[in-house]
Amino acid sequence: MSILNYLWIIPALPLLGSAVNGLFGSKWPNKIVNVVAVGSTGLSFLAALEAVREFTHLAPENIPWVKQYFTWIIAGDFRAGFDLQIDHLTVVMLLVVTGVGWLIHIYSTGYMAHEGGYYRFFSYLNLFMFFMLILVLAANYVLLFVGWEGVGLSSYLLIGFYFLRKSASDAGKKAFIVNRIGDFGFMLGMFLLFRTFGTLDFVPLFAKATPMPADAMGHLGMFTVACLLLFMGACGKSAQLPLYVWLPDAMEGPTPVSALIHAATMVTAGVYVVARSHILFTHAPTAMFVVAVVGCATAFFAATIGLVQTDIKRVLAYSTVSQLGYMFLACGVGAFSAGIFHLMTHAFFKALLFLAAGSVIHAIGGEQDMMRMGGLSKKIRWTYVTMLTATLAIAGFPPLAGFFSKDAILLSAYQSEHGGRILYAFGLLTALLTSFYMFRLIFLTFHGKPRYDEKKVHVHESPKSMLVPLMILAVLSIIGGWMAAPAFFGSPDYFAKFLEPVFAQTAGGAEAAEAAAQALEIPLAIVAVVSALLGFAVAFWLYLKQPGKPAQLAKSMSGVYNTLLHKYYVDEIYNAIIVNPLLWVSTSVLWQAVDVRAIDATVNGIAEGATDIGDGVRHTQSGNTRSYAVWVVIGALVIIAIIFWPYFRPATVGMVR
Amino acid sequence: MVPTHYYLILSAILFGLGVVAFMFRRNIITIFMSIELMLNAVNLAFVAFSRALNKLDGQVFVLFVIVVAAAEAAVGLGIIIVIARNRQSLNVERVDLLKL
Amino acid sequence: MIDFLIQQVAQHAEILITLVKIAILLFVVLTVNAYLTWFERKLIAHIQSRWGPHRVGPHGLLQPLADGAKFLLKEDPTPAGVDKFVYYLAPLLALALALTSIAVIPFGPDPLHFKGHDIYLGIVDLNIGILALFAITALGVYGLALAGWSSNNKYSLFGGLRSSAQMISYELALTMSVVGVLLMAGKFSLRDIIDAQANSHGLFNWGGIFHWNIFAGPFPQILGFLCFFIAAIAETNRAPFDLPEAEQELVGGFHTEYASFKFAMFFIAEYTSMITVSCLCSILFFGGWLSPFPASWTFTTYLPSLLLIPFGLWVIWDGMRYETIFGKLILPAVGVVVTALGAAFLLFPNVNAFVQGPFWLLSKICVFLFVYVWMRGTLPRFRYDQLMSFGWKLLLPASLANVVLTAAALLWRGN
Amino acid sequence: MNAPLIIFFVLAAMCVLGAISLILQRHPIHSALSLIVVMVALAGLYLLMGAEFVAAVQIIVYGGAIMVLFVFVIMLLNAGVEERTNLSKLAGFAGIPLGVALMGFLAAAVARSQDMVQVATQTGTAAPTKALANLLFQDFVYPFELTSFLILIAILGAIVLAQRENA
Repeated sequence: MSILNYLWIIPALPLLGSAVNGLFGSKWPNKIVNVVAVGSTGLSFLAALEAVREFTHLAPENIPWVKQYFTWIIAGDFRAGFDLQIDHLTVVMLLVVTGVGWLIHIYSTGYMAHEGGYYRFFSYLNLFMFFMLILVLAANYVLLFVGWEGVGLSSYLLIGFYFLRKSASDAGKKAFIVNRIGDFGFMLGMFLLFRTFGTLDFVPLFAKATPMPADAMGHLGMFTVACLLLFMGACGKSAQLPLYVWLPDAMEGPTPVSALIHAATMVTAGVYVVARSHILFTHAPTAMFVVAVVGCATAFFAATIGLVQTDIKRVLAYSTVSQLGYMFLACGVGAFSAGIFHLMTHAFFKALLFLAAGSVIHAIGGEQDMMRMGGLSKKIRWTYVTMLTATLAIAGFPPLAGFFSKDAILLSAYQSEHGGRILYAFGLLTALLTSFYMFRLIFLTFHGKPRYDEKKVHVHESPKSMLVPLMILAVLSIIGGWMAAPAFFGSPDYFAKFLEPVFAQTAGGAEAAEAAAQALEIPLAIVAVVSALLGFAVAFWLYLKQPGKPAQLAKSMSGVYNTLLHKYYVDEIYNAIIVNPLLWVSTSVLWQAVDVRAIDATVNGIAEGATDIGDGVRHTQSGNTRSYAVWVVIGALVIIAIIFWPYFRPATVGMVR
Repeated sequence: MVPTHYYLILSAILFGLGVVAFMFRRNIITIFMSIELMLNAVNLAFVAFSRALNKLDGQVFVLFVIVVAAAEAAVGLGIIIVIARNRQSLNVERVDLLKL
Repeated sequence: MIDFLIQQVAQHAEILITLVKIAILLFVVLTVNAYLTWFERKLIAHIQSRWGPHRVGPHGLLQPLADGAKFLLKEDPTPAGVDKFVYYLAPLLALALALTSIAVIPFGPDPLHFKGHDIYLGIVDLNIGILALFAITALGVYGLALAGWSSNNKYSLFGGLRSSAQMISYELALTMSVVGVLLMAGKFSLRDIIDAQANSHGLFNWGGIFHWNIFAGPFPQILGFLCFFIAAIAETNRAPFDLPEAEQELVGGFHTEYASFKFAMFFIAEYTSMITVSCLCSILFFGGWLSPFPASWTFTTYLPSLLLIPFGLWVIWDGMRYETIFGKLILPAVGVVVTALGAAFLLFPNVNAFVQGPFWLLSKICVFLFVYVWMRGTLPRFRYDQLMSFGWKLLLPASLANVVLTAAALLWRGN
Repeated sequence: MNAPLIIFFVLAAMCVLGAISLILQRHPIHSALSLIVVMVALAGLYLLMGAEFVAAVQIIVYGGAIMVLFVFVIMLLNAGVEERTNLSKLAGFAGIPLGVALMGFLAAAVARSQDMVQVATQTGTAAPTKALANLLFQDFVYPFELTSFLILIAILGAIVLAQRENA
């Protein structure tokens, strides 16, 4: 049996695990829950590997490989089936999701060991895996949307995992609502697509779309609108401006969740969708430009906020946002493969960062404020080493993963026609900032003298179950980028080559671009590295040489500092211009006026009317059989009169003889 | 040979009398009997038609009606016994718990 | 004038004949009833080692006449507060239905030829004979029930309740137990049922008795017969099922309040239905007028004479040495008549041939009547709950089983 | 005016009179008796129409079982003359006219639609019971079996209803 015919197994396994844990887990000891959760995800990882192995042996003509399992919705000429699709893009996502997901599951068994609702956590986590796999395997927008909403749901559940903490549940709600805004756009986009192409299955849709003429730049054609709408959804899911606000708060969830959902996989769904529908986007240069700008802006914006945050996880959150911005930048400038590449590498090192941060928090007993850490490098060496690796990777030091991916993005940004230089400049600046705040994090956390109460807090290295994933991820974030390494030595970028079947149409003569790139590759790389080093240097100077300096700086330019510290007051602004008016409208207008005065009044009115009518009519209900009989007879008379009407007309002859 | 519609008219009359009895009588048993009367009227119509159309189905239906009537009598009389036992009266006008 | 009458008669001969037949049958049945009471009393007396009636006439033979006179002449009080209409209706109903049921019974195979008319023994021969019979017996309940209810007496009421419940319960078993026979005959008409037995092939074709339904293949109706007979006894409210009129408990039950001739009506009705049941038993299960011997045994045709002549001679001899003068006169006379009858059969072969059927039928009927009385003489009465549980839990299932088995056997034999 | 017609009118008269007396009799027993008369007369009509089996069943089941049950219950409950309450004005006033109206409607409908039935009116051939049986046990066998279930259920229901709680 070829597993390609049974693709549904891959998502089904986590679903099964989720169901089993969710239903029976409460009675079971953690061990069994572990076995179920980790086992199911592990199995699905193996299944994914096998699927990929068989996929590589497929003949090019049956790629993308689509299996139709059953028709889910059918209405008129609209058909949404439970169809799973696997192509090169899917393969990458599949491996990232299952692999990283599995590692994080293992990590969680250690991290969550002492938490309540253990089974609940893993049930949710498996559920997330299921929906994420549906999302990446879906062969049409509808099923993809199912996964899309599903991951949203599980993310909501997991953010609010400590639902006793108000902040947590609020964060959950915030995430959910903000995502809804995006989903609104996404659905509109789907509708528009269906209206235009009459189908939502990827293969036929793109086949129809390819020959159509692209919209002109700056002109709102169908493609542009559809893409912008889809991108709106992507913004919601992938926390881009202006919908990024939920992601930092999402850090209320347990750290593995932040790692898996809010760094590695779910938040990249937006990127995935954009890449998946790249054909539409290439038909809409305007949309592409918007994507690029938004991505770039987000990257820079989030990075600046990340500079001053003191909560270790928030720093990582903002860095996630900015990295996602990078990916969108890549997609926006048409380098989808680069974007996906960065997605993958980012999945590795950002997951690693979060997990390591989790390990740190775990080590010093739940403290998240970097200002109360420091000098931990001796005590928790392995965590330190792995986290340092990840930092180097994200800061873009060669030859780690981040370097290659980020470099690819910057290169394509530089090459892109519309305002490429500016995008490049901001990207570079962001890279600098990135390396700065990452090293700031490292220094504040691991170096300098301890700023926590050493008598109270007893620092201890995390258990194996947490460290092993860290190491694996560390290795991955080192070697993860080497697939693209050959680009420097003139030979083609394997990753791009691998994804070429998908992005072939869009790569617009990738070879030519490659050739043009050869010249720029090296210098740009050097520039990037320099900027990274610069960031490192600044951080080193500020946080190791003169630890007092940052405070003075903060005082000296308190305006900027506070603005950054309060994240540009975005939440406040949103509250002021959206949330509060909305609340006011809903309470005083919708509730007081519409609901109470109009709707309730109508409903009650109807009810009272019914009562009054009943009062009138009930007198027929004398409870006396004989009167009932009379009513029956009257009815019978009427019916007979109607049926036999023709025979009662005097016209008809023939009397009783 | 008796024309079919004689039988039909007779059955109509019997049915009507049954209805009258149903509305006119107060004794619950008598009312029940009037129901039986109506059933019989219908049976007559059935047989008449079965003869008119030279099909036996009508008679089969009569048999079914009789069976149903028997079952109905069993249950109905059981109910009547219970009513009589609980309310010490067979007058339907005294059994009007359903009134407003 | 005379010829006009003759012409009228000639025109409506059929009706006339029927009327005459009815008259004769009525007379016969009533007489048989009367002497059945005498027979019963005598027999029970002897069972209980008493003499029984022997004052009125020789061997009390005139007792029935005396009783009849008594019934007619006694005062007939109507109790206070009875529902007059129903009170009078009930005995009429009982008697009428009982007598009607006899009308369906055929008493002989071949018709009497009289002035070009074929006169069959038996009043009507319905093609749904048995069904009609059941219909009539079904209505028979009302006589008792209404009598019990109308006579405004709690014992009578109990009697009525009991009889209606009992009759409904046993009617099922009665009807069911006959189905076997009907399946084998494939007809409702009693005549046809007897004919079917005449040429049915029995378990082994020796002839005669083995062709009767009770022994005939494919499935001998022994079970059916037992069910039928027991149910029939219950239907006729005879001992041991005579609860409606249980003297010891209900002082006569439904007819407590009835005196003189109305009481006599119930009485006659009861005995008439006994006769009917005996007829049915012998017709349905014992081959009606068929001889128990194979047709080859021609000498059996002389059996009637061989029975009658010695009996007549014995009566004469017995009369000779009877105490009273009256007896000395009347008994030999009767004996002579009987002997003469037997002799006549010997002398006129065609008469003999004609008599065979009725003879066998009557003799079978007599046997069953004897069994009736015998049971009454020997068996104690059921208790009411025993009656019900017996009827519902034993008799009905048994008769149903009989139906199923018979049907299966017929299917197996394949017709 | 041939014989069947005479018989018909006699029996019809019995039916109607019986039904009327069912209405007019004030004692349930008398009503029951009237109803029995109606049923017997109907059986006669069935015979007239050549449906002997139905006639027999009509008497055996209706006359011999159902009505006996009624009489039995009347005797059991010792139901007296019905009391003259008139709590339902509606029925009191509207009852008779409505019933008559219904009767008239039906009769008129049948009478005027006689052409509908008369076309089919042939000499009613006597219904051979065998044919009836074939019909009942072949074409209508499932309904037939269902009725047996119905009966069973009815028996259970009757028992449950009639037995006293403490018993």
